[in-house]
Amino acid sequence: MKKKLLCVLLIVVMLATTVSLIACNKNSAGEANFVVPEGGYDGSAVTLKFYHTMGANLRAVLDTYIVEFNKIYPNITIEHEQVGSYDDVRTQISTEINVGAQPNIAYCYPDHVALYNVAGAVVQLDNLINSTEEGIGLSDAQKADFIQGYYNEGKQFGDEFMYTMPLSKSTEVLYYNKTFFDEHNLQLPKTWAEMEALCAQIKQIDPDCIPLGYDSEANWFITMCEQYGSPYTSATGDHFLFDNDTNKSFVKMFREWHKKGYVTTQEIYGAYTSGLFIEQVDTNSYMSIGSSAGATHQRPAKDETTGEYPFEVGITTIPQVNASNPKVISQGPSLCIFGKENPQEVVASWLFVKYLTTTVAFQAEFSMVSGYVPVIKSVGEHPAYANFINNADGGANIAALSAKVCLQQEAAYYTSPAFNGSSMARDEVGALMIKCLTENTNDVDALINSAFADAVDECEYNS
Amino acid sequence: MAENKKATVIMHERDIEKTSKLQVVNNVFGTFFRYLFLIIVAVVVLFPFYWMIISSLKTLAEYRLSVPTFWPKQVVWYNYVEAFTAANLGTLFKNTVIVGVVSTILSLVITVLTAFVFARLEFKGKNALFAMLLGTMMIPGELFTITNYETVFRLGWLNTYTVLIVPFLVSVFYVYLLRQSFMQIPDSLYLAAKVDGTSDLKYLWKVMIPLAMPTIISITILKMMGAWNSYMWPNLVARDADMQLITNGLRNAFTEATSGDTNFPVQMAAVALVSIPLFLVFIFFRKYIMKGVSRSGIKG
Amino acid sequence: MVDSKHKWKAWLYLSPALILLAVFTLYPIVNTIRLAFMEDYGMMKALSGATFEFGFGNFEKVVEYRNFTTCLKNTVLLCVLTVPISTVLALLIAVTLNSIGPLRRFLQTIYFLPYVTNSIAIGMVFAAMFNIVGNVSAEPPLITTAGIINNFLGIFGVEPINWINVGSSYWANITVMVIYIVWNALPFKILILLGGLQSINKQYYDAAKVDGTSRARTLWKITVPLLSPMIAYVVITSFMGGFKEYSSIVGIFGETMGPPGNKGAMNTMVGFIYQSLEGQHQGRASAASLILFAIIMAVTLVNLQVSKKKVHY
Amino acid sequence: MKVVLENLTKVFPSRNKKAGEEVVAVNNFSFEIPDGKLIGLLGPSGCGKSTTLYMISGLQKPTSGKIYFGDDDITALSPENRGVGLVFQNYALYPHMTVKQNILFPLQNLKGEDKLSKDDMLKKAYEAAKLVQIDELMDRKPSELSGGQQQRVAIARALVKMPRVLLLDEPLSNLDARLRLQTREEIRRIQRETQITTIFVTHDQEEAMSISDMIVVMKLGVIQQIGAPQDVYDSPENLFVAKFLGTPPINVFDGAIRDGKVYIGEDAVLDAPGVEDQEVYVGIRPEGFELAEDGALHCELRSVEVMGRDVSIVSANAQAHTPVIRSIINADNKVDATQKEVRFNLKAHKTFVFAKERVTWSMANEGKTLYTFNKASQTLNAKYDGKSYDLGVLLTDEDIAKLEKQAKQSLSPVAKFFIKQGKKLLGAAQAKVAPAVELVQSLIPEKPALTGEITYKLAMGKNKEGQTLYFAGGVDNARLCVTSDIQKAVDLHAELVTKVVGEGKKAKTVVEGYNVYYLDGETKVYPEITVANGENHEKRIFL
Repeated sequence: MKKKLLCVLLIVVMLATTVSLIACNKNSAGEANFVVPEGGYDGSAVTLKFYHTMGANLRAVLDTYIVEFNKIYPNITIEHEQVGSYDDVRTQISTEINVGAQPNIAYCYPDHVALYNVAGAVVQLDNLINSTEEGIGLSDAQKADFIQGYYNEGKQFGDEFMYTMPLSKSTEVLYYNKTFFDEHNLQLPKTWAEMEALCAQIKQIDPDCIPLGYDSEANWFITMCEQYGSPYTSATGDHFLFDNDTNKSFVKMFREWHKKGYVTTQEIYGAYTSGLFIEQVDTNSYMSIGSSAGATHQRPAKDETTGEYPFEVGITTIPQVNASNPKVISQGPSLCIFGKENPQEVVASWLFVKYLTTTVAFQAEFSMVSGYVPVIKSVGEHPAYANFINNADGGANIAALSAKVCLQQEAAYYTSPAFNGSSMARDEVGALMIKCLTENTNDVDALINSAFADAVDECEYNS
Repeated sequence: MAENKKATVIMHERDIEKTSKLQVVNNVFGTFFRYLFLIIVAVVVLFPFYWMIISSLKTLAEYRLSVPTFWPKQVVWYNYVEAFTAANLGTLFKNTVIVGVVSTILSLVITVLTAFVFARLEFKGKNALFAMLLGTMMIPGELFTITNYETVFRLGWLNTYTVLIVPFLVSVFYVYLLRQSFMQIPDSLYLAAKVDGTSDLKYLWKVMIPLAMPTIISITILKMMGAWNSYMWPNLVARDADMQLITNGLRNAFTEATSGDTNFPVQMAAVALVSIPLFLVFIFFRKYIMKGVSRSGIKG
Repeated sequence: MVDSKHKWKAWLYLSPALILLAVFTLYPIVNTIRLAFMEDYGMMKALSGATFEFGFGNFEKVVEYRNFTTCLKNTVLLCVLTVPISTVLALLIAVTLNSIGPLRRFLQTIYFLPYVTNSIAIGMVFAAMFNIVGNVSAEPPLITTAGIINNFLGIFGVEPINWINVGSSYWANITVMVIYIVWNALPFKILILLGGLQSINKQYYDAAKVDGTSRARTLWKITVPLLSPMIAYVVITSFMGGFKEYSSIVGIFGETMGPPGNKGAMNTMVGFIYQSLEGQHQGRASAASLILFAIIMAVTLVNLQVSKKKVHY
Repeated sequence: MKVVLENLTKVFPSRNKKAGEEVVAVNNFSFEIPDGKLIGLLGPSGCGKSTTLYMISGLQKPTSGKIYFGDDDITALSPENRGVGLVFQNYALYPHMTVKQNILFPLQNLKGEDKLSKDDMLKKAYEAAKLVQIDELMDRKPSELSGGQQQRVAIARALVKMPRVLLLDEPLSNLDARLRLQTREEIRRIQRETQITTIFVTHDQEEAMSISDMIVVMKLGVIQQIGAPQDVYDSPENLFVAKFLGTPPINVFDGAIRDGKVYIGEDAVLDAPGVEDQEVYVGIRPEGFELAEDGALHCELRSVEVMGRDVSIVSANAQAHTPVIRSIINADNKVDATQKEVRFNLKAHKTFVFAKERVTWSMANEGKTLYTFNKASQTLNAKYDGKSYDLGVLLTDEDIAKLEKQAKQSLSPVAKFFIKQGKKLLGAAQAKVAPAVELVQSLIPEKPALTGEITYKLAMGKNKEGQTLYFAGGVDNARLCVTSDIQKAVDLHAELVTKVVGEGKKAKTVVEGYNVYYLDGETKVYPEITVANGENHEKRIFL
């Protein structure tokens, strides 16, 4: 009898475990509309978790400045961790949000924040920025010091609230083979029209070349939308607006370029376009549009015997539709803060974010190591950074040169709207671009029309 | 056949010399083509491994060239140094060994008990239950991850050894393997033990386990290898630096300082480092693994 | 089978396994079923307090997907192609390996290498081997390098084939996937089949030899039937695995699940499930995985039925 | 088809690679099997009988020697070209095929000019099935058959293509006693009907004797005796054969020949006129005893077992090798079971005398004996250049110590080391006999197949002339050195140890040429050293 009871008991325990697990499926994320507690940070001991993607050399910089930060706030412990790539950060956090185990601070891209915000997990920063509590808010001078395009990225979520702070940024720049350009007396293209003429010219000099390589198809499409002023996406209402005639026409134009052999992209080429640019083989490109942060990849390897670079790299801004109203994409990580039950954790997180984004020395050093550009203007006056920029050249100091070019176009930065599904739109227009440029057809318009329609369909289904 | 006549031989006489020669030719060709086939397969199999090794010896710049090189222009070892120094090897090894050993032992105990029940004991619904267990192998496991994450979080297990050990202790596959092995032990042994008044557990310990040893050893090795190689789950639930396992610690996407892209040469170096012990284990225990697989006989 | 009077004991011994399975396998399954019937369920949405209606909406959504048939077709096609090819190849390799003397252990160890080689590395090398670098879609096309496979085929006068690049054909893509999946599946199958071969009594082969059985006939009439339980096991489990094909496609084509410009052309059911999870459509993903489960279940039942007839025990 | 085996030898490499030993399974085997006869290969397990069978089938290749079918040398042919049928011990029936498919299988393999039509195949298959009386079971699977039926199917499968030679490996061992009797008659009948030369292997002497036209008794790869079963039983050539045949087994006594009479203990049991005096073994078949009040052989009566026609008397004798001796006499003889003593006369044709003094081993080169070891006298004798040297002498611990002292003063460090090792060996063995003898004994293991490791020994001894001799060598028989020059012995030992043991190489590498170091330190290479071994020297002495 006892044994039977035991048996029954076991089954009951098992069932109970299962049922209880199903039952308690409720959980609350942090409050979005954060209210700064009275008195701001009370000095209590808190431990903050910070997810990022920094490599070892950047982590070293970060560690140095955490020490500095702790001199001001000794009770705030920062535990930071490299969580693989940007995608890994997003996957990890979106899983953790489900149970409220998300970190305090994280590297983010706008679409990540849009995703986290579906659960309302990201803290609105407006109350913190505007707080009058001691040491909390940003002063007007501090606000003004931010490069406006970068700062405004934090407000691209369709509700005019501020969700992220920029940490370090990059954009796309045009790398060109300066040696070749000088040799053939070629002019740098300011507009896409000039670019077309230039490509034709280069093709005549070197018929086996592909004059221009564009690293990212998606960036290309989005930037063109921005330059033409035609709709791409919207954070509110109907999200996917890119199926329009302007966009179709530039896609059609680039298709012709591609068919003529003027241009290729990373996916179309089947390898890094930077590789095509720097390699000294039968096929070459003489221009390459890519991230300003990847400048070292756009520099050819030194000749083993002479120890010199085979050619000099020049860097300039990307071509524009309208040279007087330039638009270049803004990329690079921002920081967001997650809601927590203890408001002191949120305030402390903010203090750390504020420290990283507004400290000149940190911004300068971080930028020099990473190849990204700082987000505050005053870094330019930092002696080390000024020195760094002054020594820019197309060889050993190419990172500085690229930074210098970025800094020159502060006003041109744009960001596209972020919402849950914005990364999907990005993927789709990238694929669309490749398809429309390459697919063989007799009826180009029909191809383009259906590709656009399919892309919108796919976006809408998946969002 | 009363007349005792000699039966007629069906096979015709062979021309002995010709046949012998033909035999030799056949043998030589047969051997040649067999080796040729096996060596071609071996080359195909080895190629990605080779690729992994040479990639780990390339500079990042060379790796990114559009025309891939089949031998590094410049052999560099710093990728290994970086993979090595980026991780806290001592802790990683300690954690991996603890998790590997404990989970293997517990898993063995559970697997043995479960397989024993399914192989020897009789109760209502046994077959249905076993079929159900096998059925779980059919479900795409990807969906379990989030639910299981929730579960272990609620149990407060995040960043503990428990979370690395407990959730995957039961492997239906191993239960299945071992059950097959147990089933091949004759029933008469069990009956004899029962007559002698031997308890089930004693019988299990004294008779079945020794007889099924090859399978148990191969399960042990496979489980250990699994612990060494597991990535997805530990990566999700044990992120604390002092809780990470070797694969996570070494593989955790080595990113380039600038673009944030994965630095593949370093990652390849890390992957190679992680693979070496596994490979050694296979070389040393190949005999047991083979034995276990063949003995278990995987029959319906 | 031996009857045990102490049935409670059976349950006692089973309890650790059952409790763990209940919590970490059964419960997730139950949860999956629950979510599959909550229309348009998304986990993030649920966190923000949204409620969901009960119904078949998720299933409808799955079936309505414009690429649903593509996913289904790819899944089935890859499975139907790779399982027989890899099994036959593994069998041939195992039999050949079993028939040689010197180098046997060495080769066997080599064949196991893919088992410990990381899948990232393998996918990357396959992509690199088939990759054409160049502007293949420009007029005239411009090829920087046609990749090792095309270069090898070039020796025999074959024009470079566009395997996985922009504008590559569906069947070229399928071919690459089949080669990759088969390659990936070989080590385990060779291991299992070799194990099986070694447990076959050598006397059967001696008997066949005395009777002058040719190699092919020995393989087909003796080895295959005697190995049939192993083969059935391998086939059934690889069908189960084959329907869950996903990571191998990511390995070759990346998250776009297709060649550049043809996103999703190689997408599979599990690919669709991942895509839905990424888009925070956990309900839809659950529905899709139930559909997939039903398919696998049906195929497995058919497999079992066939093997009952064909397999000699 | 006549089958001739000529100097057939099969050597297996040792399983233990490190030991590198080789196992001689069949040693220099020659005999002729007449056409159409049923031959039994008989011997204890491990005697090489199955190996012989497999060599005839072609599944195993002989190391040396030739096999003829008729006048054709078929040694190089592979099995399928020999036209043999083989029945395996476990039958090896294909479990997935029906009986019919199993029997058809060999026919379906025939190619070219041998190829049969489908109808012919079926006809042949049914003929074969009928022959073994299983034509009713054609559609069953082997698992649905009894052991005896499976055996018949296996025979049918082997017979179906009418082989030139039929081979059966332990055909009855998997059957129960009743079936065994029945099946062996069946085999006899089938062989008679088909007239196919049939060779079968068994370890059961009764089985072999009951149905064979001729039996071949084997031991350790060497033929002991060949002949018709009754002849072999009635006239065994050595003690092994005598002991191996017959149930109940032969009774063996220690005995002696003195003054033309055979003695067991003090009992003169038989006349042996003209035979040299010597220690002998006396073997008496159970039926060789005659109860007699005044019988010559005195035994202590233990019990009397009545078995109907016969009476079995169990008694004991101090000289017997077994605790009891068993004699079977006609039941007409009344035995008083209460008596303490029983006396027998012996039947001369049932009593065999075997030489006792035996050479346990000898080592010869080109027919000339080099060394002989006599187990009975525990002496080792070396012969060269027509001279004989007795080598085995007791060596005391004192002697060894003295030798060592001498050695230490004059030897190189290497030699000292090995002397020390040699002492250790001696100490461990607690040798009473001279180490030389012990050494040589260890060189020739009785069952070379079973010793897993090679031991290389270095030892010292003294011959009768008082000359000190040194021994070095290994059990692989590759090298043996008996020399008065200690440096030679030490060098060889060192060479063996470092080359073979030290570097883990196979012993094979040092087998090139058989170096024998002579007593005077001179080295000669003998290409062919044969080692004769074992009890087959316990030859019968014909009275």
